[in-house]
Amino acid sequence: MQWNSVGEFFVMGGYAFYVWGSFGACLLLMVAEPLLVRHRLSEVRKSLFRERIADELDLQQKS
Amino acid sequence: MRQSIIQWFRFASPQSFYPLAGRMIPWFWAAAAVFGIAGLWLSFFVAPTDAQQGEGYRIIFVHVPASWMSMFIYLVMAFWAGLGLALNTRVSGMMAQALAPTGALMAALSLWTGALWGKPMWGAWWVWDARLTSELILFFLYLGFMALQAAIDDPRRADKAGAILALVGVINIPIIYFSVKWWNTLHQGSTINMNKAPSMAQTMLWGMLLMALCFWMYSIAVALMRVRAIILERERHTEWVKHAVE
Amino acid sequence: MNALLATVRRDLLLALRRKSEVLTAVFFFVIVTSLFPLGIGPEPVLLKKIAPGILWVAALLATLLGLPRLFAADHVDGTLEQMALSSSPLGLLVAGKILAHWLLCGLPLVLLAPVLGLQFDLDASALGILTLALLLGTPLLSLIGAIGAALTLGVRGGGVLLALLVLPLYIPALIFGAGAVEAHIAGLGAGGHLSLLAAMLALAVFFAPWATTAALRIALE
Amino acid sequence: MNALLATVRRDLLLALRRKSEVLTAVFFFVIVTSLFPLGIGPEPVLLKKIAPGILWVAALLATLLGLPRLFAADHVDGTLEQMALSSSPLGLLVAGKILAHWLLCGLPLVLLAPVLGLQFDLDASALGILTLALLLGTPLLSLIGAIGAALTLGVRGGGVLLALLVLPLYIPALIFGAGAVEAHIAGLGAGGHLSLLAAMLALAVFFAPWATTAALRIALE
Amino acid sequence: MLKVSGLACSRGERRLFADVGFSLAAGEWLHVQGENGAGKTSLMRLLVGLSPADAGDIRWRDEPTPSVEFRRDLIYLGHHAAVKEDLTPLENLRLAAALDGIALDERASLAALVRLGLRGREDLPVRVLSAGQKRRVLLARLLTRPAVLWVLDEAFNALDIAAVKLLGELIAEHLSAGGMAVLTSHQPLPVPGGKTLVL
Amino acid sequence: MLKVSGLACSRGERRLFADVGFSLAAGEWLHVQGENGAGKTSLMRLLVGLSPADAGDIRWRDEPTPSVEFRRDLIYLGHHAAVKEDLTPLENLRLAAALDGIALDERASLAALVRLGLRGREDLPVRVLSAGQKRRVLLARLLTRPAVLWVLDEAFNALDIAAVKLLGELIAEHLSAGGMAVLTSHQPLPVPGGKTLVL
Ligand code: HEM
Ligand SMILES: Nc1ncnc2c1ncn2[C@@H]1O[C@H](COP(=O)(O)OP(=O)(O)OP(=O)(O)O)[C@@H](O)[C@H]1O
Ligand SMILES: Nc1ncnc2c1ncn2[C@@H]1O[C@H](COP(=O)(O)OP(=O)(O)OP(=O)(O)O)[C@@H](O)[C@H]1O
Ligand SMILES: [Mg+2]
Ligand SMILES: [Mg+2]
Repeated sequence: MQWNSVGEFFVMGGYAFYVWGSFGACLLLMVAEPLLVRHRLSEVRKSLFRERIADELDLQQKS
Repeated sequence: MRQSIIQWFRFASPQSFYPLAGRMIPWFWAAAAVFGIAGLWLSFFVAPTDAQQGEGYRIIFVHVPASWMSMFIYLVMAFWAGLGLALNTRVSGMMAQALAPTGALMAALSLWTGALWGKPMWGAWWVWDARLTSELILFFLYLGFMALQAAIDDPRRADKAGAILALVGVINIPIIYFSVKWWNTLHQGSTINMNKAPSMAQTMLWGMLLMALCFWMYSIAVALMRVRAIILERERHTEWVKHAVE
Repeated sequence: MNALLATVRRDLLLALRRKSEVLTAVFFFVIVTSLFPLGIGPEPVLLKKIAPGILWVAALLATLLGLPRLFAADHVDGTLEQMALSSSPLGLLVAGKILAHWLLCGLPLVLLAPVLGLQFDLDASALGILTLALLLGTPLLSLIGAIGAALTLGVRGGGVLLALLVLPLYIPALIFGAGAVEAHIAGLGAGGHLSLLAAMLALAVFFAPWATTAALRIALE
Repeated sequence: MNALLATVRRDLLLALRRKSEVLTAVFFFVIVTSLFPLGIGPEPVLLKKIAPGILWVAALLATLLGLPRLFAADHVDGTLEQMALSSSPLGLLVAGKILAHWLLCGLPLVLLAPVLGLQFDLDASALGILTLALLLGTPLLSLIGAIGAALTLGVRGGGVLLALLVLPLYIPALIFGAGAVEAHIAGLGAGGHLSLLAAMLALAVFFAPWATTAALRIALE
Repeated sequence: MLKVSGLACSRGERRLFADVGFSLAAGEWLHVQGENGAGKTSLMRLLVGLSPADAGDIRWRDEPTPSVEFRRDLIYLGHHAAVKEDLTPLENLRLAAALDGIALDERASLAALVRLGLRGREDLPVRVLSAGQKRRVLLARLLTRPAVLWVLDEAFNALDIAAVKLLGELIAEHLSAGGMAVLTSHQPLPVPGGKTLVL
Repeated sequence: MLKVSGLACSRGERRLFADVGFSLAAGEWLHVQGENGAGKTSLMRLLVGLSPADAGDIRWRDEPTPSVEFRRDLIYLGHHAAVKEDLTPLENLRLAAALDGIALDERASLAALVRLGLRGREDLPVRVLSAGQKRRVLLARLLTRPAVLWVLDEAFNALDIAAVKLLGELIAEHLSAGGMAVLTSHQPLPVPGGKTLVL
């Protein structure tokens, strides 16, 4: 272990901006992407669900 | 033999693939998390400070995996696209479409982390080096693929057109890589040379490998999630989809 | 005024519908600026020197590329006829279309230019001048381009003819625009160049929509 | 083979009928190459250095400008359907169209390049290499471009999307093409670059018409 | 209210027609007839002011045309589809209304589309519609935009039997509400009465 | 000679038709009917091989289509004009023939144009012709290119009464010479006999 304190860890030997900029961007995008995909998935599911209800209502009306 | 392979792909219908993907996703997420935690531990707490680059070199632990994945995903995408074109299987096109954004993301990360690395090491955000340039072009190829698919609204046509583009691109990637390499090294040596990775400590290598595995698992998981969404969107009027969703 | 906004909204909607369209003008700009280093070679000093010229020429070409479609689609499918017959004055509708063109093809370039400037290693103040010059210059390009687009409308295969007509008119914008950045880098101050650009823009805002409308009426006859 | 020639003849006739079209690709080339000295400033040494790159980028953009029209007109008015139903194989007709495109948009650039090179103070042997490189490179540009044009065919507003698809694929041609001249000027000999260009051309002659035909069939579905 | 006199038109060196005159009052309509190439379309374009006449006089409510007032009272539907293929029928209608400076609510535009038999196609891009459906989208403007004078060039083209009947009814309604119409068609028109002009 | 069975087609999520079958022998013709959007145009495009069918089988002289032979025997004229607006009718005809690999002399092409009533318009660019005249230029191909199977989608559109009669005669001649035809139209067709297919 080469860090003597938490502060030193965050300073990254003077390269904080570059190192945290890289890791931060990776973390941000790699968290955002699955969330966006999940949102897309749930949107489809919701609209499918709406459709099914509409179908059922149609059937009820007919009968 | 050939016949049976074709049969196998026919079986890989969206209907059977959808639940299968659903069952696999958690496992890939778990693997990504395990590899990621281990990799991060190695890269921040075990790997020693580099003699030349100080702590700045730690960017390598995300930069290299992102670069590798960006190139690898393109190959996989082109493979699926070609398969779809040749055998007319529906899932293949969807897989290709699902992979593209993740590939583009990896290319973008590679460019971003590379730029953040270049500034302290070379003193410039960007130089016109062979590797950098071909990665940039790869990024453009991804964007072109996605833009083309988005611009065609009949999914079957979009798949086929995208497949042709992906295949043309895959022929071109080696050509691009070598042309840029040549271009760069042939005449007056460029002012800055990408110094080969410093003699890598064993721990660094392990850290990089673990992170690469993490990125790999992540890519598979996200692509599978996206392909599920695409399946539902495209097959929304079939009976099985209506029953698949509660 | 309402009609102008309606036109802008309509054109933006149409562009969004063709999803890729909004982003691709921008990507064209990015790709063209990246082509030059590839053609010229990777020397940083050389690249820095020619950066303002290249960025301006690329902006100009990116604008140009969107121009043929400015009126063509509306002309072919008869919408332009309907606009000419609309109870709102044609001039307003045309102004709306030009504004929409700038929002789609000009503004993104302005926003992107600083990032691309980094590729060529320009410093912060030079990037500022570059952005300002483009902010004044790109509406000018859209306004002048609209006249050319309207003039070449009836003409088949007008895309290239359009370039021929419009490019010479773009030259002053190019010279003052790129000149502003170069003057700044050379330590001469960019004020003069920028105010000339602004003056040309003011002139064009007045006359270009009018000339465009006249040209369109001729094309419809 | 007859069908190929008939297609070439037909496309040339159509281009001639739109008179302006033949000359304007050339004028575009001329104007773009002349814009750079205006944007960059008149230093002869600098200009000479960037000349091959600029000429190549200009040639590339001039080719690109003509691409959207390669199949679009035939698609809109239904001629492409008729071609697909013709008893001659579609691949031949497509090859004919690509050839015609090169004759109209590529060949004139090759012929003109030496003259424009003079503007930049290139010497005779460099001009020779430039012309040779363009002679090998422009058909390559037409062939690759045709794939892009076919892929973006069904797609509205495809002009810019086309640029996005095609420009990255053009980069090897650009690098070797401009590189040949630069290597020659640097005294390194252009042979390697030129033979690579020729190899790529051979590859493209085989595969591009085939890919284009496949893309067209998809667009027609 | 519409008064045309002495109208002449030539194309190239060919004189298409000369000294054409007619007038329309509220509730009247004119059937312009003539074989292919007789000049029907050319006449209509003169009438609405899209191209200039060689000679003649067109007056709307005793004022010379083209005037803003005339444009406000006019709908012209030509050979062209004049619908955006990338947009849905609903969006097409709304945007056309916006250009005319008319506020058009969802309900009214939907009602117009349904009346024209486009139920279920409101949200498809026009590009994928059939030839007849495209024409119907165009015709829906007749319902969403109030106008006194309808100038319809071969509006019955590509329509099926039901749609032809429907359009006939629409025109009849329009006329009985005091409107006017100028129509061309090679088929007999399902609208009673009407003046005839043979070119 | 033309044998179609089990043809199915869907667009988007809409099934347009399924299990369509018919057969045509020499001298027979088929009238495809259906309201706007029923799928007539889609059927024709499947038939000639421009788009793939969901299911079904199309055979020409007992061979599966599309084949080069089938294409050689086929003329398909669709909604599109498929004429170059910048060229004259004469040039259009000649170039179309060249693409088909047919030698066409001046005399034959002029004769075809004259028969279709385009006398005096041979040397104008198609752009300036009237809507009906443009269609006639397209139809002239029926005379200059020998083919067994005519597939004509709404070929009677935009034509005046004389031209409708003429086209009817042309088709009748073609049939009596052993040809076949598949036609769509919303109007009654001036061709005697014929099978009917309602979508
Ligand atoms: C925007 C800038 C950059 C881009 C686009 C980029 C791109 C790439 C790519 C595509 C790879 C994978 C290549 C391969 O495995 O063959 C890679 C690997 C690598 N990059 Fe970068 N890079 C950039 C900047 C940098 C910088 C500034 C450094 C260090 C000073 C660097 C160091 C490395 C190292 C050490 C590897 C691993 C090499 C190997 O394992 O073969 N990169 N980069
Ligand atoms: N430059 C020209 N030289 C000679 N004749 C021309 C020229 N331009 C147009 N014409 C003729 O003018 C006429 C234009 O007719 P128009 O389009 O008004 O006919 P139409 O009555 O609407 O016919 P359709 O029933 O076919 O729609 C055509 O006969 C055309 O041939
Ligand atoms: N993506 C889609 N989703 C739903 N429906 C579609 C889609 N694409 C096309 N359609 C429908 O398919 C049909 C295509 O019809 P087609 O053009 O074959 O009709 P047609 O019988 O030729 O009609 P017309 O008489 O108007 O020419 C139309 O009803 C259209 O609305
Ligand atoms: Mg007409
Ligand atoms: Mg139809």
